[in-house]
Amino acid sequence: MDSMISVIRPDGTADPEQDPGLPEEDLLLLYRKMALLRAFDEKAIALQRAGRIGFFVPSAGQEACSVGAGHALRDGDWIFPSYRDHGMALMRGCPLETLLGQIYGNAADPTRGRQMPSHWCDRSIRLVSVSSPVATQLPQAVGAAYAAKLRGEKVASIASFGDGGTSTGEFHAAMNFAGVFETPTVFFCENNQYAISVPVSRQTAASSLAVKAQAYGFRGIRVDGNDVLAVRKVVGDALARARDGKGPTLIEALTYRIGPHSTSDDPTIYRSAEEVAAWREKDPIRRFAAFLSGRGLMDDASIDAAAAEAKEAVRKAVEVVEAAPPVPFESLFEDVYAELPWHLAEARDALLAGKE
Amino acid sequence: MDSMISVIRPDGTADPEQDPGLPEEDLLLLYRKMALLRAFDEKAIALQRAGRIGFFVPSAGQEACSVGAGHALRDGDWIFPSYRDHGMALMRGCPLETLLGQIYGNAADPTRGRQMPSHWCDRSIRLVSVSSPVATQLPQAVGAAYAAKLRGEKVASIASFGDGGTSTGEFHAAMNFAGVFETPTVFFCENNQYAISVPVSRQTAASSLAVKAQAYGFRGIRVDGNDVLAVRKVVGDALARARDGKGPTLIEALTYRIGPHSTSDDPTIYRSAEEVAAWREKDPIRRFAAFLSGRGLMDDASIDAAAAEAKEAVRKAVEVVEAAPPVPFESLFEDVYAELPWHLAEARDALLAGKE
Amino acid sequence: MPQATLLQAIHDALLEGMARDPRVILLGEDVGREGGVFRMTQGLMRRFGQERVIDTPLNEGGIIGMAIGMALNGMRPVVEIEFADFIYPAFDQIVSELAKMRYRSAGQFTAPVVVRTPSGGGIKGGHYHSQSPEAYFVHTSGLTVVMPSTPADAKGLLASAMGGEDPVIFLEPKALYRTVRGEVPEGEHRVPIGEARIARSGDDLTLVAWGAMAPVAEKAAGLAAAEGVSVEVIDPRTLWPLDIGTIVGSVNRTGRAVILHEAPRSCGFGAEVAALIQERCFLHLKAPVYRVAGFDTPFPYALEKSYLPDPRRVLAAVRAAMAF
Amino acid sequence: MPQATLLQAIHDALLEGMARDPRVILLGEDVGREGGVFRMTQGLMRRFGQERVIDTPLNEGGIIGMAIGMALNGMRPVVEIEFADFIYPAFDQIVSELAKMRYRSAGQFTAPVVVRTPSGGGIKGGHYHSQSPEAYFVHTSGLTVVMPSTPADAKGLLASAMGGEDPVIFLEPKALYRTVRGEVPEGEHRVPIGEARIARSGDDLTLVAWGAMAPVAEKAAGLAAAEGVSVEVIDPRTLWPLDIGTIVGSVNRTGRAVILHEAPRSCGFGAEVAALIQERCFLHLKAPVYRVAGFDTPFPYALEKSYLPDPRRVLAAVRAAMAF
Ligand SMILES: Cc1ncc(C[n+]2csc(CCOP(=O)(O)OP(=O)(O)O)c2C)c(N)n1
Ligand SMILES: Cc1ncc(C[n+]2csc(CCOP(=O)(O)OP(=O)(O)O)c2C)c(N)n1
Ligand SMILES: [Mg+2]
Ligand SMILES: [Mg+2]
Repeated sequence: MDSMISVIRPDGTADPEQDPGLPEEDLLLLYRKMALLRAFDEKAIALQRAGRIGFFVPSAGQEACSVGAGHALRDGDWIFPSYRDHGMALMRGCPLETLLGQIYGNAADPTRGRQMPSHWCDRSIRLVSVSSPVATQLPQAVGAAYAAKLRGEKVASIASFGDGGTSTGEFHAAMNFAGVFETPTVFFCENNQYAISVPVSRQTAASSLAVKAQAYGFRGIRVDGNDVLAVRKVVGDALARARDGKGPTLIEALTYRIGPHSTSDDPTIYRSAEEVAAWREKDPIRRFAAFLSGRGLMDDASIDAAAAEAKEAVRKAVEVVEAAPPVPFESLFEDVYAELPWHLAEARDALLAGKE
Repeated sequence: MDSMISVIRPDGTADPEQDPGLPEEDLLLLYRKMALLRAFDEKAIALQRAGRIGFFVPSAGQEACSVGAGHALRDGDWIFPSYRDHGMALMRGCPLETLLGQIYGNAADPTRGRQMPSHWCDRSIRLVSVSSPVATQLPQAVGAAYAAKLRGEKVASIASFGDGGTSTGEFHAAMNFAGVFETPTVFFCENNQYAISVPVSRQTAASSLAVKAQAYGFRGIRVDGNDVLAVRKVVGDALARARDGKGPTLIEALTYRIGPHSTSDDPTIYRSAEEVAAWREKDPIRRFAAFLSGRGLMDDASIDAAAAEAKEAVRKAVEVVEAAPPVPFESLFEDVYAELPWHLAEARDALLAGKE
Repeated sequence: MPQATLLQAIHDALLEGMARDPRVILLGEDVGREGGVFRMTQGLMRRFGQERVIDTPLNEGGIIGMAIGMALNGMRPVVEIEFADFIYPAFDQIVSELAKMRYRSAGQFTAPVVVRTPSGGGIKGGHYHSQSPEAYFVHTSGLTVVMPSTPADAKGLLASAMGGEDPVIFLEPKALYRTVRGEVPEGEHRVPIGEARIARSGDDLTLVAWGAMAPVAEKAAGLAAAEGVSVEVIDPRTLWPLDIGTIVGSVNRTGRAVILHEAPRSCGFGAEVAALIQERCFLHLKAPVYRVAGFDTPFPYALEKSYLPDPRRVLAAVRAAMAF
Repeated sequence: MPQATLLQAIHDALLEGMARDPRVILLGEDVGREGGVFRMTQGLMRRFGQERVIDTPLNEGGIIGMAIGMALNGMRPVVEIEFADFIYPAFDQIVSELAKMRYRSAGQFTAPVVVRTPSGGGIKGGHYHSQSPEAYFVHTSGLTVVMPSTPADAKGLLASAMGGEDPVIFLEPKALYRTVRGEVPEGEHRVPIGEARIARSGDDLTLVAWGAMAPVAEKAAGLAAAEGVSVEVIDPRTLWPLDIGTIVGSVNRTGRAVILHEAPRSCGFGAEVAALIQERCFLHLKAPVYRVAGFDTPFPYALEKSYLPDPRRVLAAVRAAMAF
């Protein structure tokens, strides 16, 4: 259980035993989405540095995880993401404007500026609202899966979270409930080696995170989280098993966050430059590019073109979103309840009166 | 890890491989304390049925667990018990009057009638105040052990809890912290097959409770919880390892609660008579009596004498405790803070004034 | 109309709700095979199956988290927390998730979960089987907090909660489970959320009390009547959002108010009611708004009777207000 | 006396406390290697070692539970909860264990744990990096709740908390961490728990505010002064047990009171303060006790500025009280 599944071998070819055998267009789609995600993150960080947005949680280095997992999802599946999984949203077709609107928190944000940047949601793809408290979404993913199972629907739920998330009470509750109720749930742990500054070696004394599944009576698998094909394969299999009534799976994807925890973080305090450099070598996008080149599906020119295209798409979306007005003031009081209760109506009216 | 350690074999002799090799006086002490515990429980239930106390949590059937574990403890060790571990208190020398005073909640109760029956404590033996919320004592046991380790003391802490307790967030937190900080903590899980009405098969899908230790990177052991020598051996070894700096252990003791969950419970709703009868056959006291008889240490007469002696000790203690007056009314407001704050002084004075 | 205890009324609301709406699911510790430690859900698992009446592992955060996920996916979960005292392990799921789901997603996701739990003292349960946590939930924006005190209200309010779109913390006064009886409409019966009940009319003083304190208030009103003081007793039934109109209307007429609750006094819900009354009825008040409440101590075992407000303590406050 | 920010003052109290008393241990997420997400504990791990400055796994219940166990066994743990918003997973340990340990054991076991946590808004942190949970803890019998607003008080109150025998919830107004500076006594400095600070003297109205709202109150008092209204500003510093004497003394003199806090208004600590004032100052009050507070919504991101009370909103309440 402490061994790790990979597809793309050091020489850039695929291990035929594990290769998910995706059609070419899907391979290219995976690449384009990873490039888009990287471009999105770079832009968002630049926007934050420029003071145009307040905060951001980047996923650079972990693109293979969210994009690979996102590709394995089907219509009807439920997504309970963490703040670092916008790749899943992109993969499932969430428009760039929705994500960008959220980080601007203006009228372009379908969630009306209610939450900090990186806390998006999209009902149309069943991607549930991201929450800051770590791992609270896990038992919810079990509940959504239970409901689907009860109605006889062949869908699954995926909950994603970090290595730090495995220490929470919610992880324990969710894994245990999923085991007991055999819900179609995939627990997708992106082990990026750190919970802010705390290394995974101080997070748990277990030999791996995947081994924790034994405590709940179901399968745990470790996968190379910088190998998009391996992630696609392992998550795809787990989802298929779930939809087929074969119960939950815990997947530990080994990866690394290349950048800071968030735009508020300074990782140089707790990580060495050598460590970061070593992981940069394993960059999931470059690694996949090498594979695609080897297969004759891409070359330097098309790689550059993909990057440029991604950049341009993000630039355009930023333009649209920046043009949106601020959220209307009255929205402050809405959506607390289904209907506006008297005390919030009073508060709103008093504030409006005071404003004049 | 799913196999189970026993000492007393079906033929009543001890397995020499596992026998803790206790001196005769200790063997007899174990027996007397188990008999005392049984007598105590029977009396307490009778008192509750008679309306002389309000509530009680019996441990009948599980005597080998708390008495065996209690015997393995040494001066200086910390005890974080559940409500079903008065056997540990008896074993460590807590007077019967303290336990009985607590269940009467009168002036004979050193804790001044503050808690429901079966929620005792005794500072002099480092037996921490029992709490109803399941498993909250577990991370506390880790903290106490950490403090001891920091000061270089060769003592350990033991936390006991039930099968249901393994599902709580506190179990997960405590096990994980103990693993990371390598604290001298023994997690002693009395798996009595039920959490009130919920069978352990619906509590977790894991193959055993002991296997859960793998999720935290340390040892998990299963022991026959109706075999006092096996419990003594396994807990003794785990405590010795802990005191020697070799880290925590999870022990799952397989046992059965013969009676109701508490005096408020009707177990016939959720358990079959056959199941109970089968476990009655494995009664830990009778089993140990057979062993002692085989060793020539007891016979029918001394077994009867031990039971009579235990009964008499309990009867005497009841007499003493029943004679105590109610707790003084003002004590209601004390011990909330180290010093009585103005608002509680005011409340007390107002109530006293209103009473006149 | 047939007579029922509070316990039967709640049981009936659950049974009828499940029969009416296949989306309703019950979950909690011991709710299935055993039918709950108070036997509230007795027979429901046999009738509706173990998929819809679920015995869960021992983890309240897991229970409420799972219920939220079910609700997101179209079900109507009704959770039982075995005692209100054991709701705290689920506090994060309630405060961070249940209460905020609608707001943070701007209505894209909602979690209409009903959390039922036996609350309050009166059964000699000590610290951990007696607490009244309503103030924590009133202070948590996004929650509806309900606490009935009569069988008919219990049935009708639970039906409304189960049929509503918002998460509801439904606190059940366990002391009244089997000690009050009353007429309960058969079949579908709803009491609207957010409307108080005038338990007794009066002219001299307004006494606001909920849960197991409502009958205590009525007894105190009886004692006061014997002294010539006419007390109006208001049971808010829905603690939040509060029916402030009914309370203000009453106090503006009587000029005096006493609030009564079991929970510790300081920062209890009584503080909010008192603050609202003095804000809105200032010129009508002939005396301060008094509070009679549990003491600011953990709930004691032996001295439970001294801890819990009784009619005589309430009467003392009524007298003080009248004499002010 | 040297000048320091609130952050430096708290850092100094921790450093000096650790140097003075080997029983003091710090624990929390990221407090060690990183020195905390706000850099509050920077350098302490290097100085005192990783046994006494402990980076914990991500589990707040575990952190506080472990701290309780340390305290039972003679240590003086000071916990950092990374943001007050993440204290809820530890709510059970706080409410069921920390607050009740002394009472339930009749003093045999005590848990003098200090729980420090950055609280309140002002950093554009949205729902989960902005909450002000003080009311939950004031309502929990057995806890002491402290919230300083000046560097000197922060240092002195934290020293008192660390040296005391009771568990303390120590809420730090993160908005003020680096934005207020003030003189802070060097070396051992204690401010007694339970004594309010009169931040500004005045005769016409008493304004009670704590944490990051204390400076807002002072600004509002300045605006009011320009209109000829003399406002006394009281910062309780210790929220519970409250220094009611100072507040009542002031209100009996001014006849008017406004309470100001960030937390949602309903069932907030302001309700308790208002209820106490009207109980004790009834005949002196010339106007209702008004409250200016956060709205009863989850804490918003984009509209944070509209959510948080500002001097103009406070001034409107002051005017209303004066005009009543
Ligand atoms: C319950 C809770 N405690 C603390 C935090 C503060 N915090 C935010 S992210 C984080 C680390 C999470 O690490 P991990 O789960 O590994 O996810 P990653 O950020 O590495 O993707 C912490 C401690 C939080 N958000 N929620
Ligand atoms: C947090 C919490 N939830 C629910 C309860 C109610 N309750 C009391 S005992 C119990 C079952 C405990 O089972 P187990 O841990 O197996 O211990 P046992 O009673 O069998 O010794 C439950 C659910 C509780 N005390 N605490
Ligand atoms: Mg991580
Ligand atoms: Mg059990």
